Amino acid sequence: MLALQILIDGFAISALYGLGAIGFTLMFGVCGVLNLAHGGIMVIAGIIGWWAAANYGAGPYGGAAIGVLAGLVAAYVTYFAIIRPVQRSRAIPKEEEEIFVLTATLLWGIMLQVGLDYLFSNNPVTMRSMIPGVISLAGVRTPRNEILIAVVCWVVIGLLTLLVNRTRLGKQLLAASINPRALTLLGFELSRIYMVVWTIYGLLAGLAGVLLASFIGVSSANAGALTASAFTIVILGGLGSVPGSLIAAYVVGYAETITAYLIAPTLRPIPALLILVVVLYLRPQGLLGRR
Amino acid sequence: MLRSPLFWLLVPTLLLGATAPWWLGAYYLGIFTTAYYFGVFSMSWDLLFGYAGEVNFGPTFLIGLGAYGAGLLNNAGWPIPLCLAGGSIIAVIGGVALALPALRLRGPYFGLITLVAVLLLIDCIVIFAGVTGGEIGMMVPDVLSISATVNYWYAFGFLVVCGTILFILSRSSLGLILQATGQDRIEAAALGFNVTKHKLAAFCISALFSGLAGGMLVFYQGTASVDTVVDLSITVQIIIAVVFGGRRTILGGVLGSIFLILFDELLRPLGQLNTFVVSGIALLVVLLLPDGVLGYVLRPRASR
Amino acid sequence: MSATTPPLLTVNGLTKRFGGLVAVKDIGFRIRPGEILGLIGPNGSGKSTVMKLVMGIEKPNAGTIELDGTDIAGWPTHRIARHGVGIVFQHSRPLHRQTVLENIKLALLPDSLFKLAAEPHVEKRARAIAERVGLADVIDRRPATLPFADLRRLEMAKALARNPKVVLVDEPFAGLTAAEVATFSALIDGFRNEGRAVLLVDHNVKSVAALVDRVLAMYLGEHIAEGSADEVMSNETVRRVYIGGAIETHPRKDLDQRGGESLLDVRDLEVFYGKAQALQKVSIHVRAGEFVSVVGLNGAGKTTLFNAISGLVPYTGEIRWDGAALAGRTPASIARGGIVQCPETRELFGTMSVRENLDLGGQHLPPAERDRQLAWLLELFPILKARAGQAAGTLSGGEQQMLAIARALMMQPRLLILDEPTLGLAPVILEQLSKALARLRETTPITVLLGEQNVTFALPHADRVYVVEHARVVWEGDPGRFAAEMGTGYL
Amino acid sequence: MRQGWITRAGIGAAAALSLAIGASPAPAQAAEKGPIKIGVISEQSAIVGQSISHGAELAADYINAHGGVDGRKIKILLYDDHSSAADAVRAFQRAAEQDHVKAVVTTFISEIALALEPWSARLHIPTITPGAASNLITKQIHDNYARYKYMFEGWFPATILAQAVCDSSHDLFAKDLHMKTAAIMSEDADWTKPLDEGYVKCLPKAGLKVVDEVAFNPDTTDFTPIFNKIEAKHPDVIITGIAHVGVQPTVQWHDQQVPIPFGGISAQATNLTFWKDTNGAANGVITQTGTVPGLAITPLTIPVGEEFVKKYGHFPAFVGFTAYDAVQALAGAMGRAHSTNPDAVVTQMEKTDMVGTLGQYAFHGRKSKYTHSLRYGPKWVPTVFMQWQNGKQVCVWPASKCHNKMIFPPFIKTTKTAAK
Repeated sequence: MLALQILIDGFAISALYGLGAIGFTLMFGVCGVLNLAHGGIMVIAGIIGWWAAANYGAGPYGGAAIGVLAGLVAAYVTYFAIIRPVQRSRAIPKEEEEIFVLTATLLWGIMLQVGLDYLFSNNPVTMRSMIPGVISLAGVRTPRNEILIAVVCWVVIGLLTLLVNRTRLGKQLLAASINPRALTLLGFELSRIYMVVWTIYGLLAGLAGVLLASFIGVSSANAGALTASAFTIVILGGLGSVPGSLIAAYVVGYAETITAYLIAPTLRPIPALLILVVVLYLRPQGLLGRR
Repeated sequence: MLRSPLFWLLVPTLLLGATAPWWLGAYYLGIFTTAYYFGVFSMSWDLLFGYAGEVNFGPTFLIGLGAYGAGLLNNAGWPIPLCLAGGSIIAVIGGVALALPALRLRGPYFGLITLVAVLLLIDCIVIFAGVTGGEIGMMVPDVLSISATVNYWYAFGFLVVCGTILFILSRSSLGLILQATGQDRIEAAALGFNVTKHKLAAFCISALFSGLAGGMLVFYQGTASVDTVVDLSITVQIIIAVVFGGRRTILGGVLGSIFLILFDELLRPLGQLNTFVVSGIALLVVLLLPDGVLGYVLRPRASR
Repeated sequence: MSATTPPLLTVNGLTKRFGGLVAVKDIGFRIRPGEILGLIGPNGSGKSTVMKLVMGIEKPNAGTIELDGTDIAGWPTHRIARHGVGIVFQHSRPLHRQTVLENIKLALLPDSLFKLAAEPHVEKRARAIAERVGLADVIDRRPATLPFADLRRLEMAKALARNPKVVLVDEPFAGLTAAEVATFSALIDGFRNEGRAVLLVDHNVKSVAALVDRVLAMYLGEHIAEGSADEVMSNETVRRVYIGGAIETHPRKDLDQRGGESLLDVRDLEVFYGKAQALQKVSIHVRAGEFVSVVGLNGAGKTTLFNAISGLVPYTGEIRWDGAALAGRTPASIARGGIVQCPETRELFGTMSVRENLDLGGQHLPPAERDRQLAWLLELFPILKARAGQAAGTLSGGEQQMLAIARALMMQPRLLILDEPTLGLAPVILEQLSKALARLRETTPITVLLGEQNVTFALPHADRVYVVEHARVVWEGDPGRFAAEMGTGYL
Repeated sequence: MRQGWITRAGIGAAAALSLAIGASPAPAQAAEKGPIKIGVISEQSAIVGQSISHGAELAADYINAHGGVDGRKIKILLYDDHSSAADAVRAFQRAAEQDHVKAVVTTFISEIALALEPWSARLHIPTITPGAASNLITKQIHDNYARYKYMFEGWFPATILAQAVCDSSHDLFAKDLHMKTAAIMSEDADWTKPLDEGYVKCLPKAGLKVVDEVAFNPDTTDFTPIFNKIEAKHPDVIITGIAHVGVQPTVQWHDQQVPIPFGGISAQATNLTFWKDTNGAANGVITQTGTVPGLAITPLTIPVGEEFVKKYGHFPAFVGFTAYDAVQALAGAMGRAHSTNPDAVVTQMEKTDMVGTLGQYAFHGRKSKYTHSLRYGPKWVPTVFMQWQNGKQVCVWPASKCHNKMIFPPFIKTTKTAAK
């Protein structure tokens, strides 16, 4: 019974972790960008979604749609106002581009967080469940909304997998992550591919933010923690590896849930961090990372 | 030396700093006092980042060890100087612990390990709240002084001493070798330098000064808390200070720290938006002057 | 320097594997004090790996490296350096904020944490070294302001600082002008008199022939010849590796009538990599339907020429395609415009399947057209059909090369640029590749620009030939005249 | 080229100089003229923080409209601490040393109150927190009175809060609903340690056996395991001690339909926006608070609440009232002392005994373990327990003030219906 409870409870939260992280890992894999404003973009989506639903009667679905759109806009702004200027700057040496992207997105993340504080206060908010109520799964009472969220996460992850593996566009993305130069030689504009990736990224981060707001609530104060969580999962799984990130999301999600159930809720985050340290010592490239 | 632009910048700045208590109010002295300790944090970080080439997301791991080490020893009845020494030793041990993954991991992977070190330290502090005071922090029985002026002198003196030592180190043989290892460890090894040994040394030096400054900050503020010495926001501030002021300049970090803290205060009338504006300015500097303010002023001319 | 002097460096049975690939197989050689050994081989032959093994940058799987009687195999690099091995890297990465003098002083510093300031004699010694390598005039300047040759001198100075018994030099003359080559040769020759053992690593015998006492040639990780420069140059295996066998040509009589308008016209092309000039006033043209070969040794500038045409490197001069200037267009748009490059590095999507690689090449075509093209290519390269589901990275070198060419052809290029297709391939594979090219030339109206070091491979298909040497075009003509005019001087 | 760097260096030095001059202090003002400045340090982005500033401003307006203090007006200066102790310390320094405030009202966060406590001692600034609940604040005043006497806690230490929860639980759960068992659910924080100890001691006395005690990491976002653990022990009621979290456990309690009433201390639930923040999941949640709209604890409660609504558009969080009272108490002490001398103000503050908005307002003395904290009890400040009922905060305890019945959402099984 307890095992079943752990299994069910960990599933949805891990799926949500995974959804939050795959956009981040896709972004790194294809564009080589580690976006430390990631949590800020998720929070924007959640808060705008809540705001539209609560104050303008957009309803749970309308609010969610507006939230996702807000995430997409935030991603575009991040790309055009922060990332592109760094990448195109002649004064920044190529080998130091990474630290500049990190610093600039760090600053941008702070600006997003403080701006949200200013406009919406840092109160945690939650979006209304899309479908309220609970059902009993083999004796474990589970909110329907939680099931919906897990399903949405997996459908989106599945769609992304299909997109990457089955479509022409997906092949281009995959190819760009393996060898961008070759793709250029085959006549594909990388700038267009990067735009596609930022679009996918914005939609994924927006959706993850909205689902997060609907499942456990978001606050601008969470922005840093959400970035750190995505960063952790993505590195644990191996930078740029989408399946790795999903596995890592489940490792972290279940490590936390099991700790909360079997050891103590106060120690919740620690085992996942220890797993991370051990994995990186033994496998510096992460679970499924390429060296 | 007389031909160095740095010299002509430093002399008036030092003069201004040394005479500050005669023309600045206690409040501004307080701001500068904090900024000076942050300046030492930033310089220590720059030694690792700008010279040894290691992106360390965990400076507050070292600072926090030094701060809490010193605070705990003070609560055990030790006098302040011994506490500072003890705290720094603990920080250096932490530095060695951070250096070990640094020798194995690259780029973001190493960065994450340092980040995790900070998160684990925070969790430990909260879990062992009985000893550390947990999230609300730990009071220390002794403080350096309760006079703003005296505290300013301590901080200024500390900054000048640390700044001098770190600056000399950065320009010394060690600094040269560190830069070589940071730039290309294979080439450095081919020149006969034991890369491991020098990286380890860089981590120890960085940890020593970070821990010492962390301890000083505790005895200035009278408390050690996660929020004031370990939190990731402090890491963010340190990184931004260094990139803003100019990486690989050591002294740029001090400039950046003073800018961040002073402007955050000067813009206090903007209320909540002060951090927004300061971050925005820093972002512009990062995008437009990638070498940082001091790096821009001191940049080598293409021809002479 | 009699032959009885005991060798300084003795290497025996050196072997290095990377995963399944044997990069160096049972290599052995000796260098006596005052002796200069040339280690040559085309790209991918394992010569650089040998150098790295000696320096300790890579650890050997087997074999011994004895320096003055001590086996240093597997030691950490800094210990090997302290023990008396110095290396001159091909690419210089000096400390940019320090002056030349400080860069040299760096190399003179003891490996100690506690010596904060250099001892006084260090300064004097650094100046002496600077004088010796010819940097005395620029001693207070920063590396960013130095010309390319001086940066190489600085690398030389750093290697000399520890007074090494053995000096390893990687591609000593790459990127240098003829005058600079002479001074560098004199410098390296000076090592001989100082009793140092020198290992020169280079692509070809010619560039080091004047300097070396002996040459060891490698190919695909194995020792293929050893002896004096002349002996190695005339060695049949070596000639086959570099030139191929006997030169054949197949002139196409009908081509001249079709000639006239240039499809591609390159005028006065100049390219710089930082300070190094990679192309100097290069002009070539290709007419529609022509097969043009650009031959030259590794490092001569062929790849740079192709990358400039493909828009991958900035250049001065003019490149016109079909009458319009290419400047300002993105590499992708140039590729879509019909100039498709199949680069020497092949640039496959290693973890994707053969079929996926081909499909990516054909994405710009309408589906029916794509299927037809694919069918034709699978017929041209039957092996790809058998390997369709396999990951590209797991193919053999020859198969990879065929896939790279096929992928480029999937784009239905008007001009196909083939850069070093023979790189690292066994002779049997070369024959298959050669046949495929012949069929391509005979059955399609395609225009081809081929860059090759292997003349025997390049000439049979060619309608016209350019020879590139040291960043310049030194010869132009039809292949029939090549053997007579360039044949002997080429290697 | 030499001129180049000299110019740049000159500009740099000039910039540094002008900065320094710009930063030079205003000439020290004549000490005892002009308005009396009181600093308010709180987080302006948080609703609770805003309530503190607004409550203080409201009190100052009232005092100024009624003649001020000894004829001098009160001026409130606001400082944002971004809920960070480091920021708060700098704001405190600015308030004391630059703006020369005579007293400070600050924060509901214990960590910040504790970080400011040594500074109030060092700079001799009477400082009062309208909401921080750590026992440590008063313990330090008690243990080292001479040094820390400038600090006041205008609210209750955690142990006293626990007592208030037990008092109400006895009436609400044990007596009215015949409940027998309770589970304690608290965030793992300094202020909850004495709270939990208090709960464990006093809940059995109130008739509720403690069957489980769950502490959780304050960064927790997923509460499913915690609720499931608690549910497995079958308690009749969950007694909470949460402030850092609030919205999230409430929403998850609702979404997962945890069939157990949820009450105790839930600081975020006292916010009026809580209903909207939780999309109504708050329905049925019970928490200790200062007052609720429409409840008259003293004759001041309703007028101040209404004035607040008129001026700021919404009803204040409880710290709005305690901040109002804190400024009133400070002004009263300054008036009685006829001075802003810190020691005199502290002496007079200790003698405060006034009708506040939430009850009779007075502090514990030096002898008490809870030196300088607010006196609790029916005679003093009683505290109120409220329940969210269909979007409204409804007072359910004490019976002497209100008579509303508790209403729970349908998924809750109170003992009567769930009796096996």
